[in-house]
Amino acid sequence: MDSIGVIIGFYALAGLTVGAALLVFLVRNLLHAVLALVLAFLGMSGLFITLSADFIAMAQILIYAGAIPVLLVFAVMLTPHASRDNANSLFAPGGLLIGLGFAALFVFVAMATVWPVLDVETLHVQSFAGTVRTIGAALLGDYLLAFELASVLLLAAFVGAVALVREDEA
Amino acid sequence: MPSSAQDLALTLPHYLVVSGMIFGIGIAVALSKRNAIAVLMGIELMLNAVNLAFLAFSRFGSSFGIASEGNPAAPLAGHVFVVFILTVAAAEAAVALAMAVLVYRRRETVDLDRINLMRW
Amino acid sequence: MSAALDPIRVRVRVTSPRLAVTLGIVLVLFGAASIGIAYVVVSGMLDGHWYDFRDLGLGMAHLREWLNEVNAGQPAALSAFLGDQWISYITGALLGATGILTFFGLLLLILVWVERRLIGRIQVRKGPNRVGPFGLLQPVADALKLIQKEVLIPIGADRFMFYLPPVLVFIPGLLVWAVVPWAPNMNYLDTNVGVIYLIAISSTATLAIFMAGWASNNHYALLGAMRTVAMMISYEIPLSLALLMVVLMTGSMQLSTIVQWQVDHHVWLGMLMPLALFTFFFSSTAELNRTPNDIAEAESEIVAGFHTEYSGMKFGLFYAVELGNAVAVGAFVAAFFLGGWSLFGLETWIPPYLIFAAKAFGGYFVLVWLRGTLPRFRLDQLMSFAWKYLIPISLLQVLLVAIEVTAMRYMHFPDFVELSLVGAANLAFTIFIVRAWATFLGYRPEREQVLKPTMAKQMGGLRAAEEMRTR
Amino acid sequence: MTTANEPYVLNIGPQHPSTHGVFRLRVVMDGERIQDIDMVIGYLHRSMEKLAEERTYTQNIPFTDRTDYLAAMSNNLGYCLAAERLAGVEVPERASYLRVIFAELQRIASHSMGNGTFINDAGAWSTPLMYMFREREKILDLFEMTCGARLTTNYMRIGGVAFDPPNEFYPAVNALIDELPDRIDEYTELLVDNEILLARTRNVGVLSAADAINGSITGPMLRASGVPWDLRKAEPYCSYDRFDFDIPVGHVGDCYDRFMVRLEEMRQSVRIIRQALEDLPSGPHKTEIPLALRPEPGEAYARVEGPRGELGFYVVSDGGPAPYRFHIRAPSLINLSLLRQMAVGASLPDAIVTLGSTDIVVGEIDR
Repeated sequence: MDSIGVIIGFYALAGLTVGAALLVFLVRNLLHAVLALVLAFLGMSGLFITLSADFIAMAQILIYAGAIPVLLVFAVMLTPHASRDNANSLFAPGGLLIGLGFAALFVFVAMATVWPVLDVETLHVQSFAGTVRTIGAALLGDYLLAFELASVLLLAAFVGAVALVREDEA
Repeated sequence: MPSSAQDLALTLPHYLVVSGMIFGIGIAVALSKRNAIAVLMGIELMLNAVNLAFLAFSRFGSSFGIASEGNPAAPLAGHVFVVFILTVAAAEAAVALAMAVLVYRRRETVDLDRINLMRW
Repeated sequence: MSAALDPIRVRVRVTSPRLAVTLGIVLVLFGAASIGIAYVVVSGMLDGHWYDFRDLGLGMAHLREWLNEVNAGQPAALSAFLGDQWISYITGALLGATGILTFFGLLLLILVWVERRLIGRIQVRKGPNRVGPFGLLQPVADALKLIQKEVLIPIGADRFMFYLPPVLVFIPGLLVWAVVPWAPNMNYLDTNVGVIYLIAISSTATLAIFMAGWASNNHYALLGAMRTVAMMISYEIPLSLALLMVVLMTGSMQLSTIVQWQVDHHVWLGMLMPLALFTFFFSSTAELNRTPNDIAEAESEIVAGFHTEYSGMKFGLFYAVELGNAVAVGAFVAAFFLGGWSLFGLETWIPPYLIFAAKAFGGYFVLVWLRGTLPRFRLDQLMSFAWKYLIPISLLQVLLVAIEVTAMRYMHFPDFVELSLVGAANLAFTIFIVRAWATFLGYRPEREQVLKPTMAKQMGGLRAAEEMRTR
Repeated sequence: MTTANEPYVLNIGPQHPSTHGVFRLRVVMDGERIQDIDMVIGYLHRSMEKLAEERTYTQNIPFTDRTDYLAAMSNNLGYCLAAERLAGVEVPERASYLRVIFAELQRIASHSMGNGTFINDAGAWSTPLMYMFREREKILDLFEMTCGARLTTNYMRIGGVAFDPPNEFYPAVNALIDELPDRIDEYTELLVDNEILLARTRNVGVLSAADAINGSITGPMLRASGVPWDLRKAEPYCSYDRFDFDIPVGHVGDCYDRFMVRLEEMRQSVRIIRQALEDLPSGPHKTEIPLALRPEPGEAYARVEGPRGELGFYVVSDGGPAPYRFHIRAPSLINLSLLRQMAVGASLPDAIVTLGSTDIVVGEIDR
């Protein structure tokens, strides 16, 4: 059972997230769009907290509000003034339609399907108090291979990014 | 008019609807923006929507099983997936932005309509 | 030329008898009050009561109990919607938030004065001493002045983005105080992801600073913002690694547990892991833009860095956040590495939050001291220090700590022996790795003799210069 | 990272914390690297050299205070030497010694200021500056008790000095020169072995001996580049040939050497002052000269080793009461001229430190 605070929080955060995501689409200035994106990410991490995913929420803030926007802004800074707008391409109407279609589809599926959910009592009993320890154990237990692969992927991305933007030694 | 907080309680569809809407917006951004960086932002939004769906399933879904003595992480499988998505997203952002910078340096534009040569 | 002209030797002499009498009375009263308080504490009259000032959390607990009773008496229709404990939730949250806000506000007011006085003392001058007694009202005067000033907006600045950063910077500066463990029962937000919360929240300030620099439409501001971002991103890694060592050792990301671990083991983590302490502190100076890492607002190079164009209270907010964050760093150093609110058993007599505050301000004092003493690094030196030295060395140290923790799980020596071994191993490792790494990367201070000027007796020109050089 | 953009021009000054006055640098940057530097001077131009042509020889002395306002005594001395050479005025022995004492005190004060602001430019938040101000303050007190002014002293006269120092001057100056070596040791301890300072200043802004000579660099900058050249020894004026002192000479010619040479010169100045005070002869402190001095037509050039380098005064007389032509060879201006060579290719902080190490005074550059 949720307390009223969580319910209010959910609706506020959902509104904030969706609104900010819409702003990403609508705003004309690319840097403003980045800001709206950060706002959407922060709202999203709030939604994660309402799902008792405290660790993921913090990781979300760390990566999506701390690291990626800075990368984005840097990339924006390195491009000239002229291309710093958030203009739509020729595919805009089509893209919008496809986006709307997907959203409608997902919403319909979400509403219409009978999901195999836990009953209320189990939800209440199932404690999500300390996810960190469990996630850590799972990462180094059942998901060890994926974990190692992810670390290799990160290393590859790191090296790749450095190699890509390196100046050619003349 | 609901009679108690019970009737207002959040359920899986609540989260899935939000997730679906954000995914749709992400697709729209990714498909219709001209700037490569904006496209990347759309992709990040989509990834986030997926994260939300994963976590919601992890919280409400019964398919994962419930936490037991032998397998305390069972309902947290969604969390683990999100951790990997976050990792991939970070890696992807780094490489994609490096590529955007590289493209700009070679072609003096990050306008995707004009990057159509398939070669530098 | 006399002593009166010499600014150093001027001392305030208490000559007025009235002042002496007043001082005497104050001293006597202070002594009497201290003896009274000590008696009340020792006699155990306070134990367990809500007015036990050694544990403000106890008062909160009593308050919460009482509020729960109030809750129980409310109409059923209301509690069906709002839950059983909404009154105590809301009251607790509001009280805590008010406490933090008040503390932060007062802290900033005092810090402006403290910092200027301390720097003044370090710089053999007096510091502000005109406004109010001992210049204590100087921050108020400063604030009034700042509020009155015109807020300038540069031509071509992005107005929206220009207005936002001072506020955005303030939010993380305030939020980090939520997880500070003041005393055993005094944590506003005792989340079990406290450490990662801290890292996550402090990383969001980067974007705000970047916005400030970019929106100002000023070359200095942009340079400062670029420097800040480069530095903050680089130094977040060693900072996180240092905290990772703490988490590995204590097995928890909850700040209260980390402090409790140090209390239980009668040790400060800073003693066990000096390298982590150094890394955390040094990285924090970089994150804070304080000397010796204040390159982001290096006033001799780029005027004021990212907040060059901010005037009035907007500048005031940046300045205040900087000061507040400096104390926050002191507080986190105290919590992670200096035993938090514990002082080897003395915390039963002295209120723990006072011990904690003393440690936090001790850390802050070190920051001020550094600021008054050291020159500034260059950007490339700082970056290479982070990437070539701090990060690899910290990684190795993390590995060592992990091995130690695993070993401790399988050994069953007494705590004291185990921790002494760990501390000795870490210290030895630190000394060894720092020397080895420095040698490996080509830094040999003992070989690079610093040449003092030679004394020439004879005049000469270029030929003489060449002769002297070859000699 | 190069992007094909317009050059990133940073306009340092005329109002900037580390330009030491109103002086402007137009810096073309590539990231943190400096690609080009354009020095813009003239913001403090007061046309002293032209003004001096309208005033008598004695009236010109206060002008010289205001060129290099951190070393008024040295400027007074240089000008008076030139005017004396032009008019053929003899200077009493005591006046010569007093001039040496005050010029060296001024050198200590000026080097304190120069080194303090230099460390300030390197980022130490005013602390060394304040420490060095402490000693400078005492020297300025000595000036005040002797001639009533602290900064613009107007103390030297054509034919001697304006006043004999009062009796309380001697114990004060003796106490000061006893104290100063300890103070200089203190700075050495505080700063010289500081790793950060070493990292910031060593091999930064290097000027080779040949470049320094070709660029007419003089003073501590020249000596820091390794050339043992000091006018006090090379062409002794006043009574410098009677004192025993050494010339500190640097090894590399970087900012650190300049700093160290200045610090050592302060020690040597203390030595000179001590010797001069010991042998201070009695007698008149001034030769009386006519109020409106009218030298024979001709020209004279006198140069002294000022705190910043060779400070030359060129005076031409046409027989009238005012100089026909008056020119100052300002060491700040000439030392500054190689800043571009030293700073291009370096990073911005290095350029600022290099500028600080040249120890310029804008009042002297612009005159």
